[in-house]
Amino acid sequence: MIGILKGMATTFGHLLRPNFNGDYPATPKVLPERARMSLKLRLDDDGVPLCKSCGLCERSCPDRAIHIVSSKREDGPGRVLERFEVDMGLCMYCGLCVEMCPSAGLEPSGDFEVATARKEDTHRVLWPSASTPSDARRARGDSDDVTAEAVTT
Amino acid sequence: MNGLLRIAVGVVAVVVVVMLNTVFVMWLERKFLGHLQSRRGPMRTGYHGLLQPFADALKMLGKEDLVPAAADRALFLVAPLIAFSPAVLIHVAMPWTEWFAKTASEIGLLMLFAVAALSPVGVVVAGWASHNKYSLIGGIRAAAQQVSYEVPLLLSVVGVVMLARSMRLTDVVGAQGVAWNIVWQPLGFLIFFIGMLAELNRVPFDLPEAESELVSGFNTEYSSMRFALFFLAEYMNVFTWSLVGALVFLGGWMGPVLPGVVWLALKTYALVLLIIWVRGTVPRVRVDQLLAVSWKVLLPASLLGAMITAVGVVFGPIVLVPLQFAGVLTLGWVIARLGNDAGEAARAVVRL
Amino acid sequence: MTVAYHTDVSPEAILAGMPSAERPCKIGPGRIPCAHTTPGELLDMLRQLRDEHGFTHLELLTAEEMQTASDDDGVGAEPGVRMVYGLTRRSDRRTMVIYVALPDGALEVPSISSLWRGAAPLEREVFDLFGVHFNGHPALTRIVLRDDFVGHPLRKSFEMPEGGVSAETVRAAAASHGDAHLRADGTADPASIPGLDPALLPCPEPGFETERIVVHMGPQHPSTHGVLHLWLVLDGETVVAAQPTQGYLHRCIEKLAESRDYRACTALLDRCDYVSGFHTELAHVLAVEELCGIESTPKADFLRVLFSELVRITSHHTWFAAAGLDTGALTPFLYAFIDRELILDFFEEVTGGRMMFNYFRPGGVKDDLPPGAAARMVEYLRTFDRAVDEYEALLTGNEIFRARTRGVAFLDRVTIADYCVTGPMARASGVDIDLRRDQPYAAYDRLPVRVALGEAGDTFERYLVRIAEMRESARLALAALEGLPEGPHVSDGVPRTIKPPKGAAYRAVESPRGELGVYLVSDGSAQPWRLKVRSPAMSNIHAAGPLCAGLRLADVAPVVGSIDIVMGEIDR
Amino acid sequence: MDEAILAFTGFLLVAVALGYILIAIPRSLAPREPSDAKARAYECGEVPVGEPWVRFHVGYYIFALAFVVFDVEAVLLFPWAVVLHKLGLVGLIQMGIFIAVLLLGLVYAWRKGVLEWS
Repeated sequence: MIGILKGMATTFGHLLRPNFNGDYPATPKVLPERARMSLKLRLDDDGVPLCKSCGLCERSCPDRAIHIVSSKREDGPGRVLERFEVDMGLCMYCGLCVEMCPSAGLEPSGDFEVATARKEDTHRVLWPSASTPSDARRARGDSDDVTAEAVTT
Repeated sequence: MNGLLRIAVGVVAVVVVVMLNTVFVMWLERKFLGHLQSRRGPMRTGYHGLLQPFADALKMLGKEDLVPAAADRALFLVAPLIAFSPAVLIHVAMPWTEWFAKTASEIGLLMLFAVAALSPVGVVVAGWASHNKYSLIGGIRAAAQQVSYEVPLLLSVVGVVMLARSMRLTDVVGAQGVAWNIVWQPLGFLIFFIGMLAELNRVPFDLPEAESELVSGFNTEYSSMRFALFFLAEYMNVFTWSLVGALVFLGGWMGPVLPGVVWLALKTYALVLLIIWVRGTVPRVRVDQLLAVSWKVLLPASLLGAMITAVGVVFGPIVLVPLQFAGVLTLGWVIARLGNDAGEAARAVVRL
Repeated sequence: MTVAYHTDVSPEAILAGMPSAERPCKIGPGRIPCAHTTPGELLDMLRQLRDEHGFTHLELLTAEEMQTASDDDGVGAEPGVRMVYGLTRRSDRRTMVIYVALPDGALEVPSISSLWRGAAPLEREVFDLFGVHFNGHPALTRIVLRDDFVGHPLRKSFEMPEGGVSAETVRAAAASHGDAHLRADGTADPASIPGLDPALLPCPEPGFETERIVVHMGPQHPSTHGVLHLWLVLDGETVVAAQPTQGYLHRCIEKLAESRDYRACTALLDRCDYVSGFHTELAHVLAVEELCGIESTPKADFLRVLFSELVRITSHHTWFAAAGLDTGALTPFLYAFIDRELILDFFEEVTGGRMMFNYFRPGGVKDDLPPGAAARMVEYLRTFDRAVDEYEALLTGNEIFRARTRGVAFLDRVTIADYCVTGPMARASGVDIDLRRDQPYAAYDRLPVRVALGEAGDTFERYLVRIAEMRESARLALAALEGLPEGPHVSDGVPRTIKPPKGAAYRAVESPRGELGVYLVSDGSAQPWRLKVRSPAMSNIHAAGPLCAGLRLADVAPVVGSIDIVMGEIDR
Repeated sequence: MDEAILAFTGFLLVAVALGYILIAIPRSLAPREPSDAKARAYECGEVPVGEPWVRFHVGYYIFALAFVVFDVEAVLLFPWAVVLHKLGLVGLIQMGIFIAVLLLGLVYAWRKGVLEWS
């Protein structure tokens, strides 16, 4: 009986303490700097991606989620990035692509609310366009709607 | 004809009040349990989730009503009604029936137990009819639970009847003018509370639906409103039995300053919260332990408690209180010993 | 274990003195002695090693594809599979490996389940994935793949059907597969349970005897910790027999690893034991470092200990939460998860992931601690004991919890050796093994490791040992933080593409569930030739059969909970 | 008619009607898409093996017998309790003997090992 009473005193103690769980969708969650989330291409001041199309991220990705199309630069050595696609439905957020990139061309986008209602929405084209479903949501102003549609690019 | 109308209106009014209280108990359970666990509980539907039970009911209404192909169809369909109806019917024994029907509750207390004993039958029938092994075991456990707790629960209020010299709940409350029965009958109250938890299938005695063992026990196969009826019956019983506890042991509507109905509500919900609080704290007992505790500890203790009260009634209350309290302490000690002596006596200390 | 063994004889000398041991060699750059033998002599040799030389612990049982191209170590001229048996001597923690080469066309080897009952599921796994046949095995059926699966996927010659297996194919196969078991009334035939003694099944002849029923517990059950499946034979509420089956969470991690580079393997292995990812990562990284001859930095060593211990705490939080739920208490779950969340916040801040860390790297760790993190961790860990006190207030002294767990499901030392049980489960029965102390890795040799040791071996003792481990882990993590040396967090010169030289390595770490090892074979390319995870929980869970027999149905959940399993690690 | 019986009947009617109405509403609201999988008994997502309706071992058969004895006795105590103040010491002794006999029976059953779940 003593043990049960002791337990009841403990639960009563929690009753008096503030609640632990946050009010997530209403109060936005702030993630730490290193938190892994959906990807974004880093651009230089002219709006050109830092990506050199070397393909290291493509090869290091354990899930083969990244797909790069590039062409040979006509005015010199190197390649031009034509298309950078990532299938967030395959991505397992290991962060290896960001880590492996020799030119620091990838970074987390700050967007972790990637839930969509349709599977094809998980496929993102980071280049030539850079909009994500939550960008579109924010543009429309319906921030609470987690199942909002994605923007087709 | 006038009487008939009066009774009809009265019955409907009582059922409406009881249903509203049931819904409130459902919300309270989630909210209070949440806060005991440092959670918020329901927050989205209505103010602090007050409308959550209604939202759940609406959801249940839109669910497909499934019957397993191999089930005993007739019994399967009727079992929720067998469990639900007594939960409503039990209020015929409550004092408020006297407002609209004279001579209604002369054997109130006994009537109460008689009707309450019907509810588990629904659970047993549901368990058997489902043609599901988990349900079957759950149903069999429900029967085991009933045969173990019915007797101590009945005996725990015999003392109250002696003191009130009546089985009518109005008289029982009226007899608590000097001090509440919990003072005269602490042992009785303890046994009543434990027995009530078992009667209600509440933690730590939620064996028939023990989800960590039996998935969902007797109601595994139930869906839609049939499931909801079991659910409703459970919470309605929580409210009803807390009310009974408040009437029988906590002085009912007696109390200074505030109106009687407020006192009754306060006492009833104090017991409801206590039940939820216990649920938020303790694990579940095993079925053989349940039977052992009830037959080896609670039954002798409740018989003894009744005899102590009888002695008190015959020789005056001076002997009653100390003996009863001694009984409570002994019972607590025995329960504590049961936990610590289970298994082997050899106990190794964890060495580092 | 009262027999005293001669520990002065080294494994090398033992193997040299055994006529059946051919071509003694070393694996793991000179660390683990090994030898080859033939299928005919295997059983006698292992028995001799176990009974005469004290190699009582079957640490590893797996197979690898023969590297036909290799000729430098004289291995495998002809294509086939070779069996790998790793045995450990408890007294001095020395391990040896016995190889049995099986050429294609003769993939047969005697089953050693007569020596270790725990070998039976491991052999089923090898049969499933490599197609090796084990003579004398009690029930040689597939263990992770479906019974109607064609082929053995870990063979290099295995090819997936064009376009993989479509969902329709799977559904059709499952339907026809299910129908084979179905009787006229729509229920399945009890006799179709693989590996269950038919004598335990319901008695068919009429009489006054009560009948037994066969119940599935899991995979979709509120308390089987993921997707564990137990066959239960019940007589009333009494469990006559229990047999775990697995495979519902098989994600081909070992197969995938063979086509991913070594860094990506770390990310994959996070998903293996997803409750304590750092340990699988660490075992893999240690094995890679051993193969490549890379040293990690002192700072990385301390950070590895720090995170191994913190993740042990969170893993035990999960166990504690389940321990409450299994006995029917709701609140321990939520209290444990409060503290678990706080620690996961630290993980997220440092590694970027809450559960899938991908943090350890060959040569060190991915990132240094961010500024201020160490101070906040110290602050948290200093008050950690108070949180554990609260857990204990809920369960340790609770009369109902004690009645439910004390004296329930004793695990004796014979069963522990028989099923190769390790970790807290073994320690609760007084088997004093802990790799952190016995075979220190990372910085454990520089930190005061205290091993929580029980004696009684019942469910309650397993509970006490894990509670004590939580406190100890917090202490150890604090010590690692306070002793954190200055310097780089990763050593220089680790190539971007890791290509270890040809060879094999086996490294084990003490995970919250026991000895978690990674056996890594390199063929010199950028992808592992074979990556095998020695799963402690897989060995432990198969001891559930003897543990649960004779108990009540209600005991099964707490007892299985006290084994503390993670299905991701069992099925991989 | 006795008002007690009227009230009882009223409650019974309302109780059954309420339950029936609650069950009947989903018939018009809820979808109906029966399938074999839905109609199969739930056993953790696996095909059930064997029949649940067997000669099931019930571990508390003797308890149930003892229950009948003690339940009747408990009901007998109630009228006695109501009039105890009138019966006085004699009533106390009489009931004391009765309960002592019952307790003796309980002790006997206990010693015989009946009060163990088997």
